[in-house]
Amino acid sequence: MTETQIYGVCGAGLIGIGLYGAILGRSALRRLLAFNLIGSGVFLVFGAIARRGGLAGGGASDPVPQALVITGLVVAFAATAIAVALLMRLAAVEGEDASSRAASRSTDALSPPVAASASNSAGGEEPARAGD
Amino acid sequence: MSLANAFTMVFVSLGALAFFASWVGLLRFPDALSRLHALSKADNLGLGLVVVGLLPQASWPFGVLKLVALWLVSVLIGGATGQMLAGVIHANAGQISDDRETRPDTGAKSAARANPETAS
Amino acid sequence: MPPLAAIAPWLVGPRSSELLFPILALPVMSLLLAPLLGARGARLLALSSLLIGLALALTCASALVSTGTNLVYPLGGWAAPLGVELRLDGPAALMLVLSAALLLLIGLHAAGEFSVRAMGRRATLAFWTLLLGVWAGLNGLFLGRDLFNLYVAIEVLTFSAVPLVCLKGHAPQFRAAFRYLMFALLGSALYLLGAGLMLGIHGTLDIAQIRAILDAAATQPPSTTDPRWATLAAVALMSTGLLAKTALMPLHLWLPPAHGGAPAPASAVLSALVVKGSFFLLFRLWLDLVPYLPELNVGLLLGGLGVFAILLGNLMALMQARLKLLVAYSTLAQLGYLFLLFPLASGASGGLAATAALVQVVSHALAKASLFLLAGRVLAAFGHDRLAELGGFGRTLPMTLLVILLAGLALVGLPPSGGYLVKSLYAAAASQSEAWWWRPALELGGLLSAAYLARILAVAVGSDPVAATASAGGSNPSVRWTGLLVPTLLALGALLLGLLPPTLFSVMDIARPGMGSAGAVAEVMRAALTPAGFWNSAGPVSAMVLFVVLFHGARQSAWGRRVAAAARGLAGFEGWLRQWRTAGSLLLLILLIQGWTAMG
Amino acid sequence: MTGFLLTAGVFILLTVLLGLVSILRGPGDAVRLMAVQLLGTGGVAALLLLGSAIDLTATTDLALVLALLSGFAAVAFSVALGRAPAASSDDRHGSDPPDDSPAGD
Amino acid sequence: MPGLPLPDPRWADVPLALASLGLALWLTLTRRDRAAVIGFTGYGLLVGLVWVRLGSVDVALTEAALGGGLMGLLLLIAVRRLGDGTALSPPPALLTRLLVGLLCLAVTLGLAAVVLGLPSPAPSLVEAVAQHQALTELGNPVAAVLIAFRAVDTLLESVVLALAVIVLWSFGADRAWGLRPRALDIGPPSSALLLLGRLLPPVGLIVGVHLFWTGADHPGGPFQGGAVLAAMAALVWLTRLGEPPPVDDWLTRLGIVVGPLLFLVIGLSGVVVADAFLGYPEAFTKPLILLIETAKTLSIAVALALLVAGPPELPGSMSTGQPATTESRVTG
Repeated sequence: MTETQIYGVCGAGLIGIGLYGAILGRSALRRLLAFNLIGSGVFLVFGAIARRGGLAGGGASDPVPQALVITGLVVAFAATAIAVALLMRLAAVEGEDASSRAASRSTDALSPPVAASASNSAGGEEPARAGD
Repeated sequence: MSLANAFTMVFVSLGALAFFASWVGLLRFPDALSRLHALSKADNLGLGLVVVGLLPQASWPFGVLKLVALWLVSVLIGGATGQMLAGVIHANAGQISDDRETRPDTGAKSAARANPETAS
Repeated sequence: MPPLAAIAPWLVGPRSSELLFPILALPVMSLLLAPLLGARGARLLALSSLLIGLALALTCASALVSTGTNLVYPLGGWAAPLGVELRLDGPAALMLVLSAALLLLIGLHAAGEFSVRAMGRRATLAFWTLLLGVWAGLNGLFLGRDLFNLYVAIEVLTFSAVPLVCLKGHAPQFRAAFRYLMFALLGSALYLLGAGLMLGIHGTLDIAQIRAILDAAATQPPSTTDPRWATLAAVALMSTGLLAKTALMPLHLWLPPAHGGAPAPASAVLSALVVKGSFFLLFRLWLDLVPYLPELNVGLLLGGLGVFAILLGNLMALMQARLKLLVAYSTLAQLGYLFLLFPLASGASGGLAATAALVQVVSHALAKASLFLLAGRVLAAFGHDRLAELGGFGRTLPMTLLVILLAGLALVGLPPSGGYLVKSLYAAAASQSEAWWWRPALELGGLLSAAYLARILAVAVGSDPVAATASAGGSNPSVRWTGLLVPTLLALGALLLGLLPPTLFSVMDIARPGMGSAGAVAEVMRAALTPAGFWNSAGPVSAMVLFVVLFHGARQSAWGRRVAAAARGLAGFEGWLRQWRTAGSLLLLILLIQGWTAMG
Repeated sequence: MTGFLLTAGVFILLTVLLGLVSILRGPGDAVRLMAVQLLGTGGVAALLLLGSAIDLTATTDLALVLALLSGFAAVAFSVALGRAPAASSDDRHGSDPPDDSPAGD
Repeated sequence: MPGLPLPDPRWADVPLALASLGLALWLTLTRRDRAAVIGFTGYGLLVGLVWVRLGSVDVALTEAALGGGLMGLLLLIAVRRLGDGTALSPPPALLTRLLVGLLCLAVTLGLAAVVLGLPSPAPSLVEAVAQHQALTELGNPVAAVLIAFRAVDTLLESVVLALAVIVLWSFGADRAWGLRPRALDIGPPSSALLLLGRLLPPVGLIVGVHLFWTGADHPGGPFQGGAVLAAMAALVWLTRLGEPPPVDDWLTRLGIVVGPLLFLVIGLSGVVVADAFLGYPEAFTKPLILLIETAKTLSIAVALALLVAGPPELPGSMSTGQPATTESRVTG
């Protein structure tokens, strides 16, 4: 078994593990980790392909797949950063919403706009609720 | 030449030994603090020995400078992080935690906040 | 005259392919400039560059018509496989024009809502920047022929589409956006893996080159080095990833909360254009990249899922409690029509099916954008869009109701609407390839959409006391009559699509052998304009509308309760489908089935 | 000589890979983090040996980057946890102020 | 003295592959988030080594800088704010685990079959790159691919990075717009951290610039250099020796977009001077490429650092998990 086969199969295994974690991960953060596992598995497959091409072409590694991986790594990092920020904002907003809901409940009759905004904020809540 | 090689061999072997020792320490020592000390000593020592051993092989001047800079950086980071970890460990001394610990009471609440899929 | 002569080489001549790169460069440039101009400048920048972009797209289309073949532009002068090429054919030109026009119209409609005064600097800057991002991503998708370049384009699209969902910054939208992002990332990963394998198998990422290699291999006697199986595995990966991004049921868990919760203009963009981007890529994969589609059962799989989406999506739309969610579910159903293309795409019916799918893209984009904008109008007028509390809103907003009905009729498929063209073109394709079993789904889908349209009508003219804040409608800035212009335009466009001169439809045939859109459209329109033909499509629909309006009154009867119980059961099933774990497992299942059909 | 350097590199690599067992065993995250650090330093050493064995200057650069950034996790760890109480205190009154009615509606 | 024989490279490959798989499996199955994140940082280091074995130091550098450094920081900050292990959804039923596990296993086996069945001789673009590389006057083939042959991907990718920052900012509260990001602002630093914050950034600055500069002919380049610089900026912000700029600071925004913007402008000028969009004229290829890469390094550094720093926030408005439980779980 050559190193390309070893790491190619390793990449396939990582993708499988990552998929498992992405589907059954028990917290949002863990699913995020799992996505990064899938990503690195995919990139390892790229790496194996690059290595094969490199050896076939008399180099160490085919530069084109390498370039693609570098591009993909940066995109994946950006995606992770966005997801993390989304999670943290969600946690913060849910805290704030709870308090503001309490406030608006007390003064519901007096301030229709608040009530309206609250009911607006329910947008997309029903389907999410119906989900489980 | 062969003197330089002998020098390299000796020091690199010692470095490898130091890494082995640090692994044993990480595995064997009873509590976090002593492990920390074992580690922060041994791996810096190991890396240092390897670097010293490789100096005769390195190209003058940049290779050597890189090696030295690298060792300094790793010593700096190792020392500082070791100190910080020690601080953390001290701050939490007495509070034993292991992986089976959970907080069902707080669990429900923050599950609702940090876990969109299931909270919804 | 001299000016025309000066630009002639670009319009008709040898240089016309140089029109392609500005279409990519313009949105990217304005996307990068928007943050520098700040919230106030971004709006003007976006609208003006969209206007220029529309002109550019039209110029491209006309140049394409006059050249009559693919326009190809190797970027940086590097030809594939080393470099990346832009390529324009008929469908791509159609999509370019459609997306530029729609984004411009939606932008004009949203210009008042997304201003610093109304929304604050954060949401304003974000909205206009993201609008440009969506545009850049879409143009990249339509022009790209390099699998990895398409990946980057689709990531630009995703990164711009997800935050559009949570512009308002409420918890449910953040939750929907996170779910959307997660599932989209899953799809991207699968797609990227497929593209990488393709590079490892064929040493190129260019779709046309891969197709050439496969055609060459097909002529060879079957050998051990036959790339077919591995190629199909890679395509299965890419296709599955794109299905997740297109939200084809049952992979739709993210769409209803996202499209239902986003601000109305954002929902319009997401529903009309964004999901079409990944569908267009599926179109390229299965029709342009692999020559094997005829021999595979994958067409049956995709078509079956499409039928599933048509039926379940329409039924769920029928029982939604909120207007925007109703529209979102109807989007899921309409996406189903797109996938009837794949079982019919091979053989003699291929041209007809392709025409039908592309017409569906256009007609649904127009109608759905209009519907979402109108739903936003209702939301703005009453502060909520819960149908139960909107009884009689037709009396407060009669024009809005009228336009909703117009757009709805386009979806239902009354002649001469786009929906009618789609249904009858698919029907023709089905009868050509003796696959009659697709037709009931088409008819039933039309009737069900008529049913939820009728439900809206029944609510709107219902006698229930309208929501207390009805009079607030007049005062609210976003409910002024100007807010009706764009939706009306879009709705009429969708409703009268069939009346366009058939030659216009022939644009989408350019560089696509086997497509004869002009003739096909002319034929189905002839059929429609006979009294019998009109009655065939209008009769059942009107019957359905009548039935529902009457039934709406008898909700409380034992009958009604029985129906309601059945509805609850269905809703439970659909909710189970939308659980993360279910959807993820189904994604893997679909991937495996596609891979398996590839082997046999 | 090359053979010796490579062998030493592989030996160190194996050692630190065995150290990963501690990541799995724990107990406690401090120990896990030490194992990560050991992996970092060992990886650096292995890279140096590999680099000078097949005189490839690039691996030395890589070793430098690894050394520079492998300490980062430890920094983040100790920063993120060492001062949790202080942080938590201003968190509490931080999350209090109610949301002003959203500009979105 | 006679040296030892060359060791079989598989001595390194098989353990590396097994270790990555085992670590991945562990951090997927382990109970608590923070432990998993720590495992993930170790995983990042491992993958960096794997890339060296695959003969691609360019990727190894990127992986080490992004996966090893910035990603760990990002995720640990997230753990601290979201609370550790307290946000668990109920564990899936055994049957569910079994079914999903089988599906994943099937996918893995299929992939492995495809990977092992890849055609040989493998298709290779090495010659094609080497053949045209001279025109770009770059010694590093990867750099040539990134900046010349597939310039459009690189351009769009840096656009994605800039877009990501705007997206991140758009998550912030309306009240906080125009303020500074605060994700990295976590209390006064300890003396040791302060020492790091003072001594490390200068070194990192040199390393980052060196990586960018050497990238033309040797492994390295804007991404690698930019990532190292971003990590150093994050360290400075962590130690409160500096703070991230407010989001309506015009210079910051310029810094985010200047890379892709300059790239695009030069690409457009290529239409005139090189008769191709994203093409370079023979005379000025090297200087133009250098100009672009300098701007890109700057933009990548700024964007990555800001991505770690999070959306703008009101002072002291961090939301966090249960700090008490978080702290009590620190050590053993």
